[in-house]
Formats: sequence, structure tokens, C-alpha cells
Amino acid sequence: MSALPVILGLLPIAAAFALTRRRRLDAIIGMAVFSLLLASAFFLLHAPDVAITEAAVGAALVTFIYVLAIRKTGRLTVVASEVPGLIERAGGQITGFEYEILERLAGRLGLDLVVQFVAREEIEDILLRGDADLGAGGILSDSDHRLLWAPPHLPTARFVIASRGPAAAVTEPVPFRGYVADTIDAVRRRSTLCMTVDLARFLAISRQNLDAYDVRRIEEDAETYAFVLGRSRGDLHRQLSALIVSLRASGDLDEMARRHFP
Amino acid sequence: MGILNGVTISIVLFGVGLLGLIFRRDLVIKLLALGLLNSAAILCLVSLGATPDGAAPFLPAPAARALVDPLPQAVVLSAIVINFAILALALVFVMLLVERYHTTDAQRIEQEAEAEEETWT
Amino acid sequence: MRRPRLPLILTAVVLAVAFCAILIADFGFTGPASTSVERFVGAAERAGAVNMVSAIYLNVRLFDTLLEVLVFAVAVLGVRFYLTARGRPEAVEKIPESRVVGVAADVLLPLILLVSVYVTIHGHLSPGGGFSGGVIAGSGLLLAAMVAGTDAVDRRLGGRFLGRVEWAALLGVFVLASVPVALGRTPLSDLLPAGTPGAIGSGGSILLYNMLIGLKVFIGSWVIVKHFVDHRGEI
Amino acid sequence: MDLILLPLVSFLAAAVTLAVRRRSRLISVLVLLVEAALLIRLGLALQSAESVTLLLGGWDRGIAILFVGDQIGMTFASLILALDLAVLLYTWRQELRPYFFMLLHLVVGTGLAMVFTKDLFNAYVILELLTLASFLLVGYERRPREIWASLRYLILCSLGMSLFLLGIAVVYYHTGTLSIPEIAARVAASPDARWVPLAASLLVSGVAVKAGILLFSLWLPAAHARAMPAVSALLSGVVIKMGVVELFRLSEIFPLELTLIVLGATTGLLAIVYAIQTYDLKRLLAFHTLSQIGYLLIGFGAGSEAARLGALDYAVAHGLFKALLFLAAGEAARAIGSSSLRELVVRRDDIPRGARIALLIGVVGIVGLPPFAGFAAKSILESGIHATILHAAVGLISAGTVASFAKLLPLFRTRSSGRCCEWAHVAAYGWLGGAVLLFLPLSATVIPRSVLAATWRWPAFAESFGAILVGLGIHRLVQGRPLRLPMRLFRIEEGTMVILGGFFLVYALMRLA
Repeated sequence: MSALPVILGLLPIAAAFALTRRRRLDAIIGMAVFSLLLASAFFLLHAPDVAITEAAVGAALVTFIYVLAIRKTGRLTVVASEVPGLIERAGGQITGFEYEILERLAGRLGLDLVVQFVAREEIEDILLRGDADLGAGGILSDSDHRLLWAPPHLPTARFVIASRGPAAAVTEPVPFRGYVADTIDAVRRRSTLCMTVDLARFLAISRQNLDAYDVRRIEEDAETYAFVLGRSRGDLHRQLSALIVSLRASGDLDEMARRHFP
Repeated sequence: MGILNGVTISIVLFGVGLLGLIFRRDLVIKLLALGLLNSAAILCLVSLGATPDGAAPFLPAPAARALVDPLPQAVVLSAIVINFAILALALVFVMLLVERYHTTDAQRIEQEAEAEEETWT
Repeated sequence: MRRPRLPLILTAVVLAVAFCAILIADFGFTGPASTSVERFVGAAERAGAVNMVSAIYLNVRLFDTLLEVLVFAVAVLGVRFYLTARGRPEAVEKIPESRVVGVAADVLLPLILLVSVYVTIHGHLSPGGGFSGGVIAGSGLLLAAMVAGTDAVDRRLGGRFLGRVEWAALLGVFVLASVPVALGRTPLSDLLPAGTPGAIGSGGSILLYNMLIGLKVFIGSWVIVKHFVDHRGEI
Repeated sequence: MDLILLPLVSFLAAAVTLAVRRRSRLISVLVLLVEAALLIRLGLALQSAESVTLLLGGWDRGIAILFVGDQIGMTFASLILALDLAVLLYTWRQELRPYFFMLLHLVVGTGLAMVFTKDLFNAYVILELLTLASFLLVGYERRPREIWASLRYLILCSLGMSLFLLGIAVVYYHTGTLSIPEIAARVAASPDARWVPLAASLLVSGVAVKAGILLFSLWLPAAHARAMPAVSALLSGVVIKMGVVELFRLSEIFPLELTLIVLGATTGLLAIVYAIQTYDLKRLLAFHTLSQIGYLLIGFGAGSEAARLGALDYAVAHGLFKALLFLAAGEAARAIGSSSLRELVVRRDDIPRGARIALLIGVVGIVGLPPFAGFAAKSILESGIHATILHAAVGLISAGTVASFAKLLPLFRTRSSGRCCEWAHVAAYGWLGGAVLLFLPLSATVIPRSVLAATWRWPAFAESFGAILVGLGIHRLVQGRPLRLPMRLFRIEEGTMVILGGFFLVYALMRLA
């Protein structure tokens, strides 16, 4: 009867091991091992009926359905703020220029692409915490050193939006780099303004009523969009960089840009 | 029986399960922790009447050794099945949630669900 | 979406540890309980079952067991209701087959089914019973499904007919349980003779219950496994 | 014998419904008729005896599952059947699968088993079956938010039931039986044993999760508000009440008076705060249900016979008018396309006539306007309470009820008679509404005249009108001043910790008592 204390002692260790696993498959297998140990403990506690049931139900059937239910392939988790043309929801699907690049990346790596839409200001926090692999959605290349930046994939055009009327004529355009939602809000409030915005913000704004404003495009490409990655995603960063470089070299990138921004 | 008796171990297991339920954000692992809670309670019941030198509850009773109390063993069978039913149904619901929210992270689902909801206060 | 903050973590850990401490301190566990087993020996002798657990499970506390069968039925029903409605992916590809699995299925499956039948009909004599027997057989079919695909297994078993049998078995359990009331006897008592302990025909209705429950659980667990195979990898 | 037949008939019907797969509605009606007949026979048997006992399978006391039919059981069983009829009527014209009817049978059957069983483990299995059946009912329409609400419901309930199972282990280790009267005898023999408070707090906190006691059941309003109307009515009328029944049974074992009063008062007051601040009709009803559970617990904890009878009476009254409100609110919300009170008030002319009248009757019942349901039950309950502080708590809850339902008053300020509604719904409203309006004569058949007399004295009237006035005042005061109430508590993580905290609270109270 010396086996019983050993098995009983192993039980909490097995349970704690299973529940601290990062991968779900490991956790499920860990719990299956726990159930087997539990069944043998029942047997040694003179409860053969319970042991058989626990082994058949707890160790076998539960494990089967959990293993079947979970996805074996990994995921590429992307957090993005919704930007028309770049990455947006349309009729239950996600489309856009950036989304197409991401799809190619996921396909190349054999991962399932999962996009979660969040507010623009949350993206950095989420990446820093490591809750997602990659950030997208018209992010202007920046020098935030806490994060990794992929090579730029799209130059932004610049647009000047100015209120009509005498007040606007004298005002110099100020660059407006607020978040997309703030920009839209400013236009919706029809406040008097004169600002330059980048392509993503312009596309978002252009769904609003722009009657009250003069809009003009400046042909000067100062800034670019890029994907942003968490500091620990070095390998992913390399893969993404290689992909963008090869896309640009083959001309696919230009073709895609023409398709999404006629 | 020292510290390594079934009852003490089952209580420790219950504690582990509680921590798992609180700290793991992945719903699948939350469910595994829930299963652990139930298994802990089951182990507790089974170990109540267990003696190292007892005999499994089958007739005729052996003369030398005492039989183990069969009642906890009988009721525990129901508890195991109930545990399975809960785990299977909950898993199906997680699958339905994943279809809509594309994640098994409880907090993220919570946020999305809250965002969808009209303000009600 | 923040990580749990320190006070929260501390609260949770303190709560859980305090909970365990109170439980261990106040449980008052000092070795095995001094409950008398005699009453159950008497009960098992009256029921005619060698396995005292099954005498309690299917005779003394039959009502618990009836409810438990219902719980399982509800689980099967829920899985079927929610997963069928989602529609299955058009082409459910077979689980990649390997030679090992093929051979294992050929050799193991008959063995598994044999064991499950034994476990079921010997429930009143040896450890086991309808429930574990049914689950063993039902999940054993997973092996077959891995080789031939769920549809083939389902066809082989008789598809729609199977559903009928499942509910007929459930109905059978409840009709069997209602017979004593209909005849004006004590509700949920056993009408069949106890027989000679140890013989296969002993134990009154326990054998019947075990067979009905075994059938129901076998089909039920196959249905669950089948649906999960069809919808695998969705989380 | 009728005791076990009542649930068995329902379970048989559930199996038949699935095996046959058609004429589900007819089967339900037949079953309801049979059960009503059985219940009446049981009621007649109870006229001559205090209680009816049944040992299942004819086994000895102590090892058999014990069923006892007593006043509590009778009362709740009648409520269950009344609500079953209402749900059947309400859904008469709806396209529903056999699956729905099977779950309905299961909820009714488990309810009927729950009210009679006096066995701890049997209660565990019943509660689990009830949890699963109602879990599937909540998610019946398969919308993601319902699914999420129902998953939280399942996880937290199942945590509660694990606590309950541990409690069973403690009890069985020390008493060697699962039958409630036997355990009560053992506890009475050694009331100071250390395991008693532990077992009591495990069992009570486990059941409390199901019973909708606020500390334990913060998740519950979400689940209730999301279900379809008939299901909401059933959840708040039957499913929650079953947890309360088990609490009453536990109070036969342990000295729970103090615990019940404290839990009841906190539940009542906290839930009413949430109810006042909620501007979603279905959520309002759900929160309000929790506050009414507080009433029941206070009534049972107060210890006097009149308070106990009042609590039982109130359980029935609440089941009736809350079901009425949920059904009518469901129809109104569907006509308007939203259950937000602001929307409802703005488009109040579009609410069908029947639903509006039903809502009015429900409100009249719920605020305790004499001489309707709420008033009758409340005044009996209050006549049995002697401590001033409890009186104050009960009064506050009543006033809060008025304050939270005063928000509905603008709905009735309309000239348009509204379009007519479905006869099926009207039948359901008529059944429940009639019971609410005629509650006083109905309860006279059950409650002794001496107790009932308490309702016809002027203090009861004064108290009732006072509560209404104070409530309207509170409504004036808080209107348009939203309060930020903590909502994080509705998550699984925090919910788990709150349940643990509740366990410690009950434990402390048990050690104090």
C-alpha cells in the first residue's frame, strides 16, 4: 500500500503542471495524465467502480473531445484599428490592402490569421504585453523604441482640409496626427479647421459630409505606413520584412495598392 | 495517515482549481480548472471511508478485513457523469463564442460583449 | 484588458489559501469514517447484487441514477442541437490515417467492444456497469472513425435508426422505473427476484437497467464524439 | 406515492417528447393536467396530516432517498405548475422544437422533485440537472451574447455545486447519512462541533449561487435578461426559487437564522440599488428578482410562524407577478425592438394593448398596492417580524421596489389604445393577472384566518401607502442622477472571488451564531 501516498502526492503536482501550461494542448494532456493518476488513486482507495468510470469518462472521453475541439495549428494574432481601404470589416469579412499582406504572411507561415479590432491607442499596450503578434491599421512609422517596426509598405498621400470661407484662407495648415476617431469627430462637429492628414485618416473622413471644406492633395510623400511588432517577435519581424521586400521587388505591392486605392 | 491523505490532497486540489479558474484567461483552461474542482470534491468523498487495509465493497465480505463504505462510491459515479456533461456542453458553447469573437480569451470576449451592448445604466 | 493588478492577485491568492486552510482545519478528518457498513451489506443482500456499489447505484438510490441519465441525455441533446445547427464544414477531411491506427483499429476495436459488453452485463457482479461500458464502447468507435470517417461508421451503425434506439432506451429506463408505481407497489422498488448472488441472472432489475443505460450511453457518447470529430479544430 | 409520481410523469414526458418528436404541445398539456390532478390529491391528503413521507424503493430510513410533502413543497409545486401553464399558453402560437418542450419538462420535473426531496445528494443531482436544463434554455436562441451570459451562468453555478459537494462530504463523514432529518438529529446532538459551521457555510454558499443571493449571483441578471421571455419567466419563477427551497431545507439542519437575515438584507438592499439605477426593462426585472429573494430569506430567518407563512405566500406572489411582467415586457420589447426604457417610453403607443395592461397589473402587484398580491403577502410577512431593524430593512426594500418601478409609469400615459395582440399572450396574461388580482381570496384557502387577519388592519395599509410615497420620493430624487455602480463584478474572475468572499461571510456568521 505504499503506492497510494506517492500517487496522492503526485496529484496536486500534475494538476498545477497542467493548469500552468501556456499551450492548450499541453494543458489538456496534462489533465488527462491527472485523470489517470486520479483513477489509479481510486483503485488503491478500494473504489474500483469509481476508478473505471473516471478512467473511461474523465481520462478518455473528456480528453478526446477537448483535443478534437482545439486547433492544432498556431495563430497569427493581429490587433488593428479599422481603417477603410487598409483593413476594414465589410459584410462579415475583412478586406483591405494591409489585410492582404497579412494573409500572405499567414499563408507562408502556415498559421491561421486572427484579426481583432481595437481602438488605435490600445495597440501599443497590447503588443507590449505580448497579447498579440502584430499591430496594423494605418500606423505611421514611428520611432517608438519599445517596439519593432517592419519596413514601410505604403507611402501616404497628404491632404489638406480647410474650412471654406474667409477665415480659412489666412490659416496655415497644421499637421493633424490625432487618432482616426478624433479626426472624424472634428469633421463631424464641423469645427473651423485647416489641417493636413494622411491617407488613412483622409479615407476615413471622406465618408463624412465634406461640403463645408476645401480638400486638396499635396504631392509630397513624407511619411509611410508600417506594421508594428512586439519586441520579442524577432523571427516574425524577419519573415515579414522578407515578404514586404519580395513583394515590392516583384511589383505585387504596387498592383495591390492600385487595386485598393483606384 | 499523515498529511498525504485523500481529504487533505483533495482540498489542496480544490485550491489549485480555484486559482486556475481565476488566473487563466483562456476559456478552455478555465473549463479544465472547473473540471478539477469537481474531481477534487469527488476524491474527497471517495477518501472518506478508505482504509489502507480495507476491502473493496463486494460480497461476501472477507472475514479479516473491513469493507469500505460503498455509499460515497455510488453517489460519486453520478457526480463524475455530471462533471462530464458540464464540460462537454461548456466546450460547445466556447466553440460558438469563438465563431463570433475569434478568441477564447475570457476578458476579451467580455469587452467585445460589453461594447456591443447598449448602455443600460 | 490589463493584466490582473497586484492587489487583485494578492486577494485571490489569500482567498484561496484561506479557504483551503479553513477546510483542512475544520474538516476534522481523523482516519476513515466510523460509519457502519452493515446496513449496506444488508441492502446488497436484499438486492441480490455482489457489487454493493451497483446495488446502491441502481436500487437503493435509483432516483439519483435516473436523474444522472437525464443529465447525460441533456448533454448529448445540447451538443447535437448546437453543433448540428452550425452546419458542418462542407468537406470534413478524414483524420490523417496512419498504418498504426489502421492496425490498431482492426485489432483493438473488437476487443474494446467486448470489454464494454462484459463491463456492462457484469455490472452487478464486478466493477463497472452500464455507464462505463457505454462510454468505453462509444469512445472506442473514435478509433473506427479515425480510419473510415464518421459518416461511414454512422452508416454502418444505421444512422437515423440509431437516434430512435437512443431515445427508446431512455424511455425504457423510465418505463421500467415507473412499473412498480403502475402496479401499486412502493415507487422505485425492485419487482424482480434477487436470485442467487453471483449468478448472471441475479440482482433483480440491475442487469436490465445496466443494459438499457449501457445502450443509451453508448449511442450518446458516439453522438458526442461524432459531432466533435466533424467540428474539430474550431477553437 | 404522489410525491414521486409528480416528477416521474414529467421525466417520462420528456423522454416521450424526444422519442415521438411530434405533438409535443399536446403531451405537455396532458402532463400538466395529470400533474394538477396529482397535486390536488396530495393537497387533500395534506389536509388531514402535517406531512406525507415516502421512502423511495421501500428501503430503511437513513439509506433510502427520503421524499416529504409538506407545506413548503405544496406551495412551490403549485407555483411551478401555474407558471408551466402560463408558459405553455404564452408560447402556444410560437414555432418551437420538441427540444424546447423536453427542456421545459425537465425544468418542471426537477422543480417538482426539488421541492419534495429531503436528501442532500439527491438535491445536488437535481440542482445540476436544473442548471443544465436552464443553461440550454437560456442559450436557446443561439445569439452570441446569450451564449456568453449562459456560459458564465454554467461556470459559476458549477463552481457553487462543487462547494456543495464538498459540504456533502463533510456532512457524510461526520454523520454517515444523507437524509436531512437524520443529519438534523445528529447536529442537534452536538451543536458545538467544529465541522458544523464549515459544512453549513459550504452547503449554503453552494446553494446561494443558484438561489440568486446577490453576493453570490452577480452574474445572474445578465443571464435572465438575455433569455427569451417565457424562459426568463421560468428562470425567475422556478429555477431561482429551487435554490431558495434548498436553503429552507438546510435551515432545518443548521441554525441559519442569522445567516439568512444578513444575506437577505444585503441581497435585498444591494439589488434594489442596482434595480433603481437600471434603465433596461428586462434587466430591471432581473435585478428586482434578486431583491425579492432578500424578502424571502428575511421572512424565513425571522423565525416566527407568520413570517414564514408570509415568505411562502410572497414566493408565490412574486413568482406570479414577475412572470407576468417578464412575459409582457418581452412582448413590448419585441414590438418596439428594444428593451431600453427610454425607447419604450418614446414609442409607448406601439406597445400592444394586452402587454400594456399586463404590465400595469404586474406593477400594481409588485409595488404592494392594497389589496393585490404584493400587498397581501408583504403584510403577512411583516406582521411576523418583530425586530425594528428588520422592519426598517423590509420597508426600505419595499420603497426601493416602488422607486425602481416608478420608471415604468410614463408607459401608461397614453391615449392610444394600442393595437390588439395575440390571443395566446392574452390568455397567459389573463391567467397570471387574474391570480395577481385575486391573490388575497386565493391565499385565504391556504393560510389560517388568524394570520390572514393581519392584512386587514390599518397599520398594514398605512405601511403600504407609506412605502409607495417614499418610493415615489426616491424616484424623484435619483431620476437623472446616474450612479456609477461596479460592473466588473459580473465577470467570471471577480465572480469566483466574490463567491469565495461570500463563503467567508457565511462562515463568520455561522461561527458567531
